[in-house]
Amino acid sequence: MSDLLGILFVLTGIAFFAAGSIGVLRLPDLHSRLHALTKADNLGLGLLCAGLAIIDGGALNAVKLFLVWVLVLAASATAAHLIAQQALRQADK
Amino acid sequence: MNSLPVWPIMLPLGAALLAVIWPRRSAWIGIAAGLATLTAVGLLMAQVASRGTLVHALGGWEPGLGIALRADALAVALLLMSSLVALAAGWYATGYFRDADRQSQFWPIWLLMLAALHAMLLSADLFNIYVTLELLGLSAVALAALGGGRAAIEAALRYLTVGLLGSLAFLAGVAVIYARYGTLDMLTLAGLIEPEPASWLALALMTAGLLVKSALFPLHFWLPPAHANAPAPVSAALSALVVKAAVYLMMRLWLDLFAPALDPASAWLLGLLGAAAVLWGSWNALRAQRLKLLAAYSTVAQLGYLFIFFPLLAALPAGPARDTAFGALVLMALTHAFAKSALFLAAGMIQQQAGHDRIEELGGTARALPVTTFTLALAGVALIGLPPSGTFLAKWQLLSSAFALGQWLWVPVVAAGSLMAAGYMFRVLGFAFGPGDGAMQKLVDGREELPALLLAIVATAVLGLGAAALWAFVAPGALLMGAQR
Amino acid sequence: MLFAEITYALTGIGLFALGLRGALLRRSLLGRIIAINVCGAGVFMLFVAIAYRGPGQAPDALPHALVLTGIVVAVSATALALALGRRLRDSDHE
Amino acid sequence: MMAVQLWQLLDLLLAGLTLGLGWAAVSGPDLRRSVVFFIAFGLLVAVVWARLRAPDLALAEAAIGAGLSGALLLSALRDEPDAETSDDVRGGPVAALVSLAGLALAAAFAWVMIHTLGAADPVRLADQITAQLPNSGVGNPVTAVLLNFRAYDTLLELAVLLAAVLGILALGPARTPYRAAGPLLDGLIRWLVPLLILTAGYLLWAGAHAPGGAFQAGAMLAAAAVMLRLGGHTIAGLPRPPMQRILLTAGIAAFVLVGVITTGLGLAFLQYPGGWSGGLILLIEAAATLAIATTLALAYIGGRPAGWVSEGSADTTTKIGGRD
Repeated sequence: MSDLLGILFVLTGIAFFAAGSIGVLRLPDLHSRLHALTKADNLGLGLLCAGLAIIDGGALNAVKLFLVWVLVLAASATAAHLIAQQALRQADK
Repeated sequence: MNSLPVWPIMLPLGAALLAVIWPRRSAWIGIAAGLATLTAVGLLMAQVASRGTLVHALGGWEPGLGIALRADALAVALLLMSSLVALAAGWYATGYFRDADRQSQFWPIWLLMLAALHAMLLSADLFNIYVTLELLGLSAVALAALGGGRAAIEAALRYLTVGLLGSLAFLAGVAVIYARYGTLDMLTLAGLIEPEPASWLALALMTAGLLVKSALFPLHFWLPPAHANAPAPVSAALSALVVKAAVYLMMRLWLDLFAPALDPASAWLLGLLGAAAVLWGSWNALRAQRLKLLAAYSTVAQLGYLFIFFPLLAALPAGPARDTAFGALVLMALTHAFAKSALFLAAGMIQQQAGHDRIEELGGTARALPVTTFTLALAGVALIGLPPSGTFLAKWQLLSSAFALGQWLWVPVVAAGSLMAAGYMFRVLGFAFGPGDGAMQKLVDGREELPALLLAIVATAVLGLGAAALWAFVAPGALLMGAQR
Repeated sequence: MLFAEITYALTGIGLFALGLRGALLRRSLLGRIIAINVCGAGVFMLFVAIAYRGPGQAPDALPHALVLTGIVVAVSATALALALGRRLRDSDHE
Repeated sequence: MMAVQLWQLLDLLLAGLTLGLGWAAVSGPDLRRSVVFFIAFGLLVAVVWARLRAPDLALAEAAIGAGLSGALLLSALRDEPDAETSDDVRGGPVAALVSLAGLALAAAFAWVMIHTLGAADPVRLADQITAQLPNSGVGNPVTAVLLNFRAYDTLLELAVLLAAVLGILALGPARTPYRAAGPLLDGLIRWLVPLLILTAGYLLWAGAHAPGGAFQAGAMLAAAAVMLRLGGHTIAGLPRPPMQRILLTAGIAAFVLVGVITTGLGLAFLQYPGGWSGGLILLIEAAATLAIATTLALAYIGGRPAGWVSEGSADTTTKIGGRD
């Protein structure tokens, strides 16, 4: 039962990743691409980690997976911010 | 367990660390390490002469699981060559680099290069040889770049990228060997290798890598700029030692490890490329405008002779004739190492005193730098192959083997190469003895000319007159690992 | 013969040839360095594929150790090459 | 049966993606694209290592192959004014010839490997390693090979790192530092650096029995240095130059000292005396971690940091010797 739930989470996560990737390819400008990328990927990764934690069942690994998600969240938020800032700077020139 | 084979590697390696930590003492550390390494090599040589090949299983593990060092007569002869040349070139470097910073940058990398050379000569493990190839390659590139000028950096960069591709080809060959035979230990492999596609592919890949590293025509294109633009002591080591290390590995692979799996005729390919190298290198040396470029092209040519030995040795059956030819190959390699390092050091001396090394403006050199000019002449004797140099004996042996086997093709090549060598050396000497002031400064310290002179004397006289002893030492190892089957 | 072993061995060979071709055909230093790294990754993949012994078996650790060594050598060479390239560029601007 | 076929499908997908990204990274001519594709390629290769049950390599590849190489390439890209050079890739008959030769090589290579892997005994040295693992002092077979069975390879590998960084330091002073980070990046760095150091310590310790070890740990520390450098810290958190010199040599020094002592005891070079293996390996790994981290950090800085040359002589890059 919990396996099934986990797989469901993972599949939903993958769907978010796919949506994000399509967004990066199809959206017209940098800011909306960033938006698609960070939103979809963060949510997708969160679901993926949650799903894996459910399948694994162990508490320690769940903590590790949570940590992975938090770190990626922090890094991608900062990266998106830096890219957007740089783009604005270049637009000003 | 006899730990002697470890020291020729660990002494320069340990000294490199000290030279990093104490940059202001690096020259002293380097010279002391050179002397200590030479002593260790001498002791090792005595042991090998009296007790035969020494094997040291590192970590105490059985070779295969672990790595073995193996010191046989051939390896030890080349160790002696490299520690002597490195000591002389290092001694010369103490006067050559006037700037204390350059001095402290030079020594640690120089010592790492020496450790890499010795590790390669002693290694009996194919993957370990790959690591030593990379260590040798990166340290040689770092040294070649010390010249600092645009030409030197550009040449070093090409040297690096080409060398990396060569190492990767070698490594791919190692992967094939491991996939097929399940071991990397060369002594074990010597009993396993069969004539089959996997062996040929592995040999082809490793050969391709090593031909790049040993600059055999037409893969020599990176050598002349790299060797001609490096600082003189570095050029000496690159031309005398580093390319020779790759030739040494070719000998190990073609004449030893893979010999049972090969048709002797396949070595003709190497011989033909060698012959082309002799002609092409000599021709370009004749046309060179700069002394160091001449020396570099002469290296391309002289390496060619070594490869002409391959089809001869592959065709000769085991026995005294093959042993003699093998001894001649070693003698040729050793003589070239001493002669070419002497030539580069002398060229560096001229370049420092005159501010240039353009051959046509060398007039007056003989008056201002008589010892250096004499060194040039002695090195010339060895490079042309006049008696009593070792090259004379080696070429004599090469020709007589070619006659005996009916491989006539090599005879005109050797003759043409020797004539052209005479041409380019006499051209240099002609200008050096000619009139002109050459804008020479008076030499402050005459001792700076000594290292080059000593190297040239070894090339011309010592190796020629002592050839019999060398032959007796090396010949029993002519079959190398194969003999132990 | 395992499916995964042969699949990744062939992939490694493909990467080796791709990298070699790129290193010979690209003119820019950066492009050549990337190609050499891809070429190296191909050789490494050949080693790791050879080491694989199927889902139930522990893989052969020896090639893994060799590849770890190779990865470190590759990054050292990359760093040196890039530093040389930068020095070359600086000397052009001098 | 279904499951096996699914795995095979995934293998084909992964292999195809790797080849595709490799192609994208080498084909050019846009250098920026090449670098980005190369980093993605490195991460995918790490996935392949994980798939082939080589977690040690997956860690090392992600940290070094993709991470640090990527950081080096990206900072080299900063110096390229014209990253989109259209004549970067040679064309014409030469290109066709090279491509053809590459194809022929790959085909011959593939043919031989298919036959070899079909016929060869797949055991090779694996069983010997398993048999001797209890005597190696560690439980992770990769660490046993790297630090015990073939420790000499690792010693020379550290020498390769040292040679490369000495070559870089001889080329000139350090690259110009980055400007100080804004509040957001600075905040991230403040969080990440301690975490990276902690992870490095864990990987070093865990390497004895689980995936990890000196190289992965050293790469983590170097990653912390790269973060600091990106945040505007000029010398990337390194100590003063005399200490840098000692740290650079620490790994090799530990190896050589242990080796010299074991030969002094009448054992082979680097033959750890019984019972001491585990401790000596940890000692050597700790020294190697610091050395690797310092080396990679200095390589990233790209030249001599301020004060590298001792007082009394100006740090110049005069061309001595190469007067030509």
